[in-house]
Amino acid sequence: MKFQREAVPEWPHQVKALPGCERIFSCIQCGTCSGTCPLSIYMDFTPRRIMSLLREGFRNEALSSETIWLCASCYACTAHCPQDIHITDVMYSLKREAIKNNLYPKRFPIPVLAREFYAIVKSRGRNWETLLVLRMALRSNPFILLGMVKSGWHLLRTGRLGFSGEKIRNPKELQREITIPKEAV
Amino acid sequence: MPELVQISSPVEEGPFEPRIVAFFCNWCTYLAADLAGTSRLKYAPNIRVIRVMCSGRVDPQFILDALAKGADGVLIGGCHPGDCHYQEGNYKAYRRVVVLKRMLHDWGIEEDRFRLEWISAAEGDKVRTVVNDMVEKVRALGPLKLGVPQEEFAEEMA
Amino acid sequence: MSNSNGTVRIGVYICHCGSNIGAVVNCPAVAEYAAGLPHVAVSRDYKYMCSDPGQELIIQDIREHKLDRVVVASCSPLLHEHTFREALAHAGLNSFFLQMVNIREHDSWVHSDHAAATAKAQDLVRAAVRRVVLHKPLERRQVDIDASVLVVGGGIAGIHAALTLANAGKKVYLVEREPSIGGHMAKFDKTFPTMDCAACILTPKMTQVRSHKNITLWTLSEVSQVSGYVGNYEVKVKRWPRYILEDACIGCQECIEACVFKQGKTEDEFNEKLSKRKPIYIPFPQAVPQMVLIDPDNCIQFKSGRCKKTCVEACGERKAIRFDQQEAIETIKVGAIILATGFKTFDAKRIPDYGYGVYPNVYTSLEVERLVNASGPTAGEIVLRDGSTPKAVGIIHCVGSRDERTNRHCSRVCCMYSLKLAHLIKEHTGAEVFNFYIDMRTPGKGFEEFYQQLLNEGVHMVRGRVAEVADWALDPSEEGKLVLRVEDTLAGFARRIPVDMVVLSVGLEPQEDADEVRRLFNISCSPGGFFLERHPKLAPVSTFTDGIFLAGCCQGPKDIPDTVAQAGAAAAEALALIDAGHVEMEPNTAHVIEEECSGCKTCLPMCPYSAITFKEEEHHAWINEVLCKGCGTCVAACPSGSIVQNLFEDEEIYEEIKGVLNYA
Amino acid sequence: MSTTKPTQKSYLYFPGCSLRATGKAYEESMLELFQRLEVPLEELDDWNCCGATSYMAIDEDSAFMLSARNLSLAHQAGGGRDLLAPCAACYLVLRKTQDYAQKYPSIGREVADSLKTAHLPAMNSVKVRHPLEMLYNDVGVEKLRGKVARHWHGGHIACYYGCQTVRPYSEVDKAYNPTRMDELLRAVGIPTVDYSLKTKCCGGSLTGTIHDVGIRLNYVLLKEAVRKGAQAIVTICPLCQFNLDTYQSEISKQTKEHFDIPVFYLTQLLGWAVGGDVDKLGLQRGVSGRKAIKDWMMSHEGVESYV
Repeated sequence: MKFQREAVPEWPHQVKALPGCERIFSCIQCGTCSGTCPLSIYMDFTPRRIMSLLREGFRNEALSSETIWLCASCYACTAHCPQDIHITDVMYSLKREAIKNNLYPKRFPIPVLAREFYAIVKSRGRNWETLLVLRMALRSNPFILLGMVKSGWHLLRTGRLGFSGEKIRNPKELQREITIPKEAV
Repeated sequence: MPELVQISSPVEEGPFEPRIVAFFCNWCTYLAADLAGTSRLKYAPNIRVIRVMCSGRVDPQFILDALAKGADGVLIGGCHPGDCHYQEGNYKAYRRVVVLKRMLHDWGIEEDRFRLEWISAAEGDKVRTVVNDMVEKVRALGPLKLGVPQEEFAEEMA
Repeated sequence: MSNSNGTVRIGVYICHCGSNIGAVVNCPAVAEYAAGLPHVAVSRDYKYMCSDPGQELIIQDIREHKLDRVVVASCSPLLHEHTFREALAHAGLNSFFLQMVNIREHDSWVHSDHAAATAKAQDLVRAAVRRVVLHKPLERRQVDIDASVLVVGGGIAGIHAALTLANAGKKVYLVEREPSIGGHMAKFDKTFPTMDCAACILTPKMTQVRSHKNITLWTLSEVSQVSGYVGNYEVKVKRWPRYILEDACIGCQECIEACVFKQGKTEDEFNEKLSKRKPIYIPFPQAVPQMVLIDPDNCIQFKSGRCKKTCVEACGERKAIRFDQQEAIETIKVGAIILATGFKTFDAKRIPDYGYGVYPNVYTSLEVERLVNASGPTAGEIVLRDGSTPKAVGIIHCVGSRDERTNRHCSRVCCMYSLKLAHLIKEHTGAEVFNFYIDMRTPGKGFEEFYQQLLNEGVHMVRGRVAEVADWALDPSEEGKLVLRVEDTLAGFARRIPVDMVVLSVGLEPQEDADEVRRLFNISCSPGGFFLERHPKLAPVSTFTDGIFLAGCCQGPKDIPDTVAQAGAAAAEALALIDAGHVEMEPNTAHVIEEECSGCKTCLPMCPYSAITFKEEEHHAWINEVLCKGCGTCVAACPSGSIVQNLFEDEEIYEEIKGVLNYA
Repeated sequence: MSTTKPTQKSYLYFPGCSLRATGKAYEESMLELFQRLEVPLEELDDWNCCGATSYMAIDEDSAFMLSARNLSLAHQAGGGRDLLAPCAACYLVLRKTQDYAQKYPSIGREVADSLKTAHLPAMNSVKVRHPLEMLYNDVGVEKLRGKVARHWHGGHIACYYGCQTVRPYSEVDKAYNPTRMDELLRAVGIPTVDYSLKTKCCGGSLTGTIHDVGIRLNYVLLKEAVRKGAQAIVTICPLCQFNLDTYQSEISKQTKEHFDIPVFYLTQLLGWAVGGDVDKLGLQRGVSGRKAIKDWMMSHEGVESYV
């Protein structure tokens, strides 16, 4: 049983104000998103149910759902939604809010991946997949590495595992660029 | 009573509120404005609609007179080309507008202050967007300043 | 300035319209403000001006306060101008001494800032007060009405409207584009929810049309030109050749037998291209007129000129076949026109996810209507393209409805006809039938009961919009099937459902040429593209062009009961109009002040109705007020300002301009 | 300013991080192909990460600014040249950035400010292009057909377009039933099968994060390709290629079904067909279907270089 006091009525309106989320209230709950989503069968809430939670203001439930992390941003739902709701962009917004509020399910390393990726790019200007995989594995579940040994070996053999990561000339300047405006704004 | 007079002309004090005089044709744009109403679309209250049977009825003098007598902008709304209830009144309106635009330009009146829009009876939403857009543009321009005192301009125009 | 001796006395009335206006506009304040305006003798605000007591109020004031002008600030003049004009007339005042102010649609409903809305109302009222002072007494001109009616479109709507009028003794012209009347209804097998056979209830009406002495039926015909005005429309109708002499053909169809084509080679339009027909054919067994026609694109005689003409032999003495028949134009005069041009079904190819045109066993609902129809291509057997009977069938609702990318509207009939097809398919094949719906809409009489019946027949109802119809299999049970991927939104998980046949419940759309037709008859369209009614509630079959009425799906999606009801209503409206014998024209025509006319002839080319002529001897222009439709374009063009449009005189409009701007 | 020859349009090239690691073969084969087609290509100097999917998940604004920097550099590089982005993620993010900056003034302003602080010019209207769409529109099916130098005696191919390259900020091909890869391959004599999963998602980075789910998605894609009679798959996205290629042995173990088919980049097949140097097409980097690759493409030349 859900009590109305558990809902955050203003939340959907805050989300609606975000870029790409304008049409969330137009959802007619037809389920096309869930039907077209290759991952919905692995989700605890189908995308359609997330839209419903969102609209009804059940913030906690939506943000702590596994769904938003299972979303691989393939944009199938967005392309097929009869109400032209940009569901993928909504999922992004929820991911960001979840990370900000530390609400994501701990057993999912995606936020870790995202953060590691963020860190690497911030310091180097470019991603370094090898480093990313290692750091992510170490921070989430080192055993992933074992599972990866075989493919890792393949990659090594075929020269697809870069050991000298790439950099841009002046990462500092890039950091300034991507941090200053947010202070300015 | 006096405080009523105040409301009746909000432009006197406070921040600048543009005054737009609109001429809507009876068959398309006036209906569209009605539709906007029945659909409860909200738009800027700065517009005053004068109903004419056809945009072709709008005499260029009306527009100049409105500008001379204190309007900050004038909007004409007619049926889409080919949709005129009187077959081609909107074309006639268009031709006059082209000429008038040049005149206004010579008078130093910004072109955003005068607009001709085709709005069909189905386009209630377009009424909202057009009015809001025009009000914002005119607001940005500020009150209409004529090269000559309004009275004189009025003389010229009359 | 005053029309009569002495000064003008104006009564101003501000309507609250319940809370519609009153909740936003401060009506008492506006009334109080108006009271202070020049010439205003009485100024009141009242809950409902359009109510009897409201009108009575005006009538009383006119008498007691000797008012000779009235301003009513309420809803759009298009709604109640007539009402208040009547009130003035009732009080013995010329009804054109009225000016209305639209403070509902143009004010209280579109603004939320109360102060600004009230200020706007005051500006508009001020303008009206200043304008009405200049109003002149005017008389409506009466013109006679031609007592005949044109009905465009021979579907069930047009048929019912035509018969209703004809039975009332009126002359009716029924124009149909196809070779037979009957429209979409003639293609259906059963009709929901009663399941009575469409043909059984439709064909009697079709034959009545054919035999009715008051109805002239023109099939293979199209309206090509409309001129004139209410009560006096002149219409040109283009009639394509049938290549058959209508009076000579007795519909024996021996010519079809005799045709050099031993069997059909051309896709049969009536059977949704599920069968083939010959170049000489009859659209369907119950066609009206019961008469063959030749399709020149496929007839050898037309293509090569070297056919044995076995059809002509078969026809023999009757000599009904005429290869030399030409296109003809008929010109008729009618007092009213009823548009019953119907709809077209959504083209399922526009939604690639459903594989229509890619997978042969994906059908549209209309195709299945033909399949289940006893007189259809399979004689009522529901079989797949390979002749086998489906064991599992999926019916997808809302195809081309409730979809931002195609049509936003709900097509209203799909839920019910999908249930009907589900029932028929189950009955004919015993297959497992799955209905995939977004919302089940069964609001009509007996509809919900029918839905209950279907539920109990064991038809699957899955609430979810199918995401895709595809041929990829994840396990042996899906091999060679069409797999529907859908979220079962009530169960809360995604499902894969393999079926043999998919039925796409396509929505209803405006006809391909709705836009040209709209222009031809000078009416408007609603946002969805269907024809626009004069008022959604109070004038649902009228248009903004007097004398032109709407019936059936051309105005919006409808089921058969609603269509027939609306057709009857349209007929009644047309009847009321022409039975009056004459119609009163609005007096807003233009006239030339001869002594002021400089004779420059600028106005002549302005008039699209050539109502303006130039009197050489007197050297001035002259306007024929019977032809003038009152657009005022010539007035705006006249350099010497010597043309005047009643109700829209220059001075009146100048006063209105000064009024809204509060210019001294 | 650049030296654009009126005869052959030249392009700027944005490799993106993947093409420098797991996607090396994509870059190698593309460069080789374009050289054969005489399409001038210049790498965007000092390009940075596009902002990509996972970055967006943390901080969209920064992601936009990362893209903006690249777009601005491209504008700076001059010549009004189009920017070629072979990686699906890069392509999408770069285009999304332009779309949002234009659709949402606030984002537009932020991006502009960030560029100012970095003393970079406004990003203006650099057109972001994808090799598939560029090959189809600018080079053209006919020119490719004319350039064919090798006769294909390999198997049928399933064209896998992936998700982000065709949706939703894309001009690469029709979002619902893309066909351009098929058309290009058929033009150079390589047969393709009708593959209804051509735009279904491969799970992207899920294979690394929620491994079992990612694996499952790729299993479905491989199974259907084989079922439709394909003996290889061709992709235009480094992540798709990586997932489909590297996990086949693992999938085989899990499902007891044997998968060992090559997963090519479009540029590898086209490059081979127009006579590209087999050593320069990164063919040896393929993990699965190595025997097929050898038999089909290396039996004549460069066999020795193949470990």
